[in-house]
Amino acid sequence: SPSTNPTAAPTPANPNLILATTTSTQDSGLLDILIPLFQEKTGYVVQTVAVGTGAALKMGEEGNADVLLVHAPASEKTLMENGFGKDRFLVMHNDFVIVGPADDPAGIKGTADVVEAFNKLASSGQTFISRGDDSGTDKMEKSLWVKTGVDPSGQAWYLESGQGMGATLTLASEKSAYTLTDRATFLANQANLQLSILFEGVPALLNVYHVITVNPDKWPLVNYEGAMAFANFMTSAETQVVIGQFGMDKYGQPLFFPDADKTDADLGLN
Amino acid sequence: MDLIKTIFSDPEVWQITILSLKLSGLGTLISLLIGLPLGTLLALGKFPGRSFFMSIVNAGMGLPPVVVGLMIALLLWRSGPLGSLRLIYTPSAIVIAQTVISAPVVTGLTAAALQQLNPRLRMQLMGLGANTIQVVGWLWWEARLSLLAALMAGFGSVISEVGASMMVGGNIRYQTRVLTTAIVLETGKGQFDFAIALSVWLLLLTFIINMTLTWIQQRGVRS
Amino acid sequence: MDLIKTIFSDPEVWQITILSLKLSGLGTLISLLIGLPLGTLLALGKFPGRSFFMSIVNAGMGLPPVVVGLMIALLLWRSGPLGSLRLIYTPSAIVIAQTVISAPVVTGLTAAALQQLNPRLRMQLMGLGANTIQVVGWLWWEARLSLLAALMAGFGSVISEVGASMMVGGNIRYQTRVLTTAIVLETGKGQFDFAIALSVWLLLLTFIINMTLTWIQQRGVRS
Amino acid sequence: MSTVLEIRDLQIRRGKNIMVEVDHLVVEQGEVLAIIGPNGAGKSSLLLAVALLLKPARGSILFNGFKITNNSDTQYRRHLGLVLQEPLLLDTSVFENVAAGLRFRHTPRPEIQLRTETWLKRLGIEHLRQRPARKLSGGEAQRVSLARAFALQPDLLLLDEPFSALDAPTRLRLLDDLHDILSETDTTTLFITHDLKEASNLGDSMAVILNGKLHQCGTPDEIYSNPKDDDVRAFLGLAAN
Amino acid sequence: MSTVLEIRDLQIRRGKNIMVEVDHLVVEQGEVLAIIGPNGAGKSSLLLAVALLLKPARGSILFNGFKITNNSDTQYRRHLGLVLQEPLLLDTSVFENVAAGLRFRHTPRPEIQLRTETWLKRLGIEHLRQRPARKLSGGEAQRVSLARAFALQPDLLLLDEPFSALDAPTRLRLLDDLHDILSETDTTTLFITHDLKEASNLGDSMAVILNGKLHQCGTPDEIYSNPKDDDVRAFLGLAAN
Ligand SMILES: Nc1ncnc2c1ncn2[C@@H]1O[C@H](COP(=O)(O)OP(=O)(O)OP(=O)(O)O)[C@@H](O)[C@H]1O
Ligand SMILES: Nc1ncnc2c1ncn2[C@@H]1O[C@H](COP(=O)(O)OP(=O)(O)OP(=O)(O)O)[C@@H](O)[C@H]1O
Ligand SMILES: [Mg+2]
Ligand SMILES: [Mg+2]
Repeated sequence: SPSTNPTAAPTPANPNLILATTTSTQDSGLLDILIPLFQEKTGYVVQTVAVGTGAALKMGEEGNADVLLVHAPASEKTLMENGFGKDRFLVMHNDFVIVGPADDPAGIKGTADVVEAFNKLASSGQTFISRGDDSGTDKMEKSLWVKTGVDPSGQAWYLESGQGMGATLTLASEKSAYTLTDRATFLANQANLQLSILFEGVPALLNVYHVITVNPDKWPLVNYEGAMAFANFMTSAETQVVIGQFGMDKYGQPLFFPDADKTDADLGLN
Repeated sequence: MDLIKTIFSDPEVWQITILSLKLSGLGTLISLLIGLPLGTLLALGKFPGRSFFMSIVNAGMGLPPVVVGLMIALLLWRSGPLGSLRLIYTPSAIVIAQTVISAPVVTGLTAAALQQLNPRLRMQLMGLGANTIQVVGWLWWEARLSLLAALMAGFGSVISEVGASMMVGGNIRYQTRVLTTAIVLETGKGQFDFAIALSVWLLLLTFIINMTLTWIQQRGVRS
Repeated sequence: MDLIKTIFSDPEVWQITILSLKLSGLGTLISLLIGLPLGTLLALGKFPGRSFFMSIVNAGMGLPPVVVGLMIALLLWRSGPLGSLRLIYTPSAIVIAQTVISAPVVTGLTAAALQQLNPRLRMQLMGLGANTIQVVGWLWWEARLSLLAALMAGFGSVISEVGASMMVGGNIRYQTRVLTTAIVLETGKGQFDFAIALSVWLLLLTFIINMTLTWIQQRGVRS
Repeated sequence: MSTVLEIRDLQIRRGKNIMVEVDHLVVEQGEVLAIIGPNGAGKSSLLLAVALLLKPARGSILFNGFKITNNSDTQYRRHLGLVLQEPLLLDTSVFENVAAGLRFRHTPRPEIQLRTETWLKRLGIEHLRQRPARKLSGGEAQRVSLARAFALQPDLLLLDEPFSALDAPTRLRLLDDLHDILSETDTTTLFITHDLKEASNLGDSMAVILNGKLHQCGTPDEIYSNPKDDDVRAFLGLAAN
Repeated sequence: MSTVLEIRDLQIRRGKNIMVEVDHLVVEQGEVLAIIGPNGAGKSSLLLAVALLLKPARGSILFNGFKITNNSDTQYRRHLGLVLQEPLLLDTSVFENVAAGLRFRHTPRPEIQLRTETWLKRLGIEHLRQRPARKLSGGEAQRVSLARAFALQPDLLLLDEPFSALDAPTRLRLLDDLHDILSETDTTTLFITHDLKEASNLGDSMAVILNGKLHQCGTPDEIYSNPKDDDVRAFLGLAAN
């Protein structure tokens, strides 16, 4: 590696870079590893702002961030189509799982298909906690309900927490309820929870992360060089290795799977 | 403009508003019921450790809502000692947390206000045959300007607080979502316009309430 | 126990602690520099709209940190009118937000404290030949108990606040992460033990600072 | 005639120092005792101690033969009418100030009305009835303070320089009035004054306090004709013999 | 002899009512004017207006020939020594209370020390030097208030019932002292008193204020021998003729 020596770090013309990302990425601890590496390598000073997915996208849309790391493919598409994002790179994925009380009163364990699992949840009347915050997770959940044909909103068994994943998991645990979560956050919180993974491992439940650079044509103040440097860093072979190994020591399994060499289509996204 | 219309025609906004006012009102009331007597005791009583206790109360004015939220959640979670009460994620839990936050404010400011009074006034009242309650009643009256300020500060700390309500209330839609937690949610969603509209609405409510209290307060100014 | 050791041996905790104290101290100081004169003016001045302005200030005691955070972010974001100052996600932004939160508290409580004084005292001071500054200085001295309580309430609102620091500071590691935002982060990560340890540490700091102020305050009690 | 107030071996400290010492002092039913002495002698402190508003370091105070303790303080104080040296009025109307003590005793409303009005009139402040007490002249405030005590029809009146701010004609009239009222109602009274003439005119007896010590107690005649020591003589302005 | 203070067509309101009206009043250099009148007549209000602490509704006050306005108020007040009816002491030591006015004027330290000590001694409170002012007896507090005004060596002394709480011997001594000091230093003085004897002894002239109006002004002899109307006569306790 040619430029790991900090004294030799290059100094970019505009070193300040604002990265808007979602709380779940920050809460997993991955960024605590990656950001220092990036700063050391490139000389940029990153201001990582962890907010809700919606807010992160909005920050991109209004030019208040230079680069985004998000996981809401549908909304990302809109952002790109409206010209607010310039480039979009596939970085990594993990997956969503359905968690709930270990005795699984709704009986979703062993169902073959996620839509069936959701149908069972709806018909069982067991409490389900939705994040209801327009986050990537929330959007995934909503899209699944659409596929079931059930409109859960306003139902007595359907609670909207309006909070981040960690808090929502705690809420679900306290209420002995089901919820949809990304695997990383669940693993990080597992010790405090009385919840088990009851449904997992289908392609429909992939949680895909992209890096998006904000379009400097729309917002001239945006640090596009920095954004590209970050995108390149995230998709570089070295970084991809780091991502693939993150979490192995603590959980015995990786929290994210590197995807820079793949395309959206490979992951079943259209 | 459109947004304002949207807000007021949205029944959910009204439900959240009413819940916010109910919970904050209750929290302030309980803080008052605790803080007024306790502050009075600290100001007028003579007992060992008074000054130390006063420090605790004053330090309590800086209780971070998130810390309060976390502590109370630890108590109320199923795994906690009071888990069997099943209070977590209920409006009651919010009221408890808000009381913990604002009671020290009311207590500390009450104590300071009463200590500021001329100590001979208390003698004069006792000399007129007032019993303890009557003495305290009149001293409250004499310190009413500062006590109303204490009330406003207490109410302010409760209506504006979000960390604790979020944590122990859970921000559950239709159940424990209040104005501040709704604002946080909308902000997180990137719905800045809606968040601002809710903020303005919350500020307006606070302003109306504190304007009423200020009006009461300022009628009592000595000139 | 182990956790306490971990905390104190972690240089990052120290960095966060020192930043928190620096920013909160600065925020409180600026609030004092604004609130003390402004509260004095509101209490002693006679001008049209005084009472209305007083309402605004008192309502300001209930400014929700999240709202303040959102408003200031809207100003300081690149898309906002002050975006070119490049203050967003800097410690300065946090100080600005904290000042906006605590200045009304200090102002409102200062005004109430001074209005509570015997108005003839002011006459007596003027009669002794005191100019305005000298009059005000002595009135502050006479109201010192309540003013110190105001200071503590102001500091308390600043050190405990999280919503605004999060929003305008961004909770950026080594740059704008303060104790309260760190607690939120650790809570979000499910690291409750660490979050609690940080909470206790924050409470301890607040307690020590307000105990010192209480000690100063209580030396001045008339008996 | 019975003893209303008896003070035994009283010692009052303020701060570290012994401020007042009274070995023995007896006040009989209906007696008017004038307390005189220089500034800082301890007159007000003695009065406060009698009203149980200062805790004595030592000694006892007997009221109608019973030793008063902190337990019975409010009950005891409801037998008193107290006028302090500065008229500390409550921040309400003049009427409510005068009525305050009666309200504390849960006196029936019409009775409160009657007594308050009577004393407002007697002290020439009935036109100030609705005035906020903070908007009074010095003399008016003192009158309110006096009315407030008299309206209680107390068994024991404690007055601390109650006429110092009154104008000359009022003072003369009130002294006359008071003499009649007190003997009519047989009210035991302790009053502090700096006016030696007032003391000997109104007082059945006089107590001379110098430097925290009760030097002499007796009828005005006794004291003037036979002052106990040079200090008393000097204070009364009598030539040394 | 020059005119120090001249009041023209003065009208003071408190609330809605006209409280004091003085058509014309002149005080010459070195003159000691005693202001007398019943409670609530408006004496204190007049004094406050002269000190520019109450804004008159109408009229003007001239000091050494210059009309005083709100713009020059602090400068003007630094010529004054003011003792209000209640001794409003600052919550600090007795010494600092007496020194306060001098400190406001940035008087040099040694001078402050000297003058303060002088007046503490003259008023017999030098032993209270370090005492917190809130721990004083009524008379002691009044002495501090007096020392505070005298230490300023003012051109114009304004005293509102300054001796009401002093004990008899001190009062007599101080009145004697004061007479000498005032004529020695040629200090123009307005003082309010309820003691008619005091007024005619200390005052070169007297002003009788009744019900908010200046009824008569002149030397004590003039007023006593030739009271202007029945009201003045009645107030002075003279038989109607
Ligand atoms: N703050 C006030 N607001 C309205 N009226 C007042 C105020 N203070 C005093 N007054 C009234 O003004 C009148 C004059 O008061 P002032 O204090 O000048 O009387 P005074 O002659 O000094 O009487 P005293 O001998 O009792 O001191 C009185 O009737 C009094 O009730
Ligand atoms: N709060 C206090 N703490 C300590 N000492 C005090 C306090 N109040 C008064 N003293 C002192 O106690 C002594 C007695 O005071 P007291 O008020 O009884 O005097 P007094 O005889 O009423 O005098 P005066 O005629 O001036 O009213 C004085 O020397 C005074 O300085
Ligand atoms: Mg006294
Ligand atoms: Mg007066």
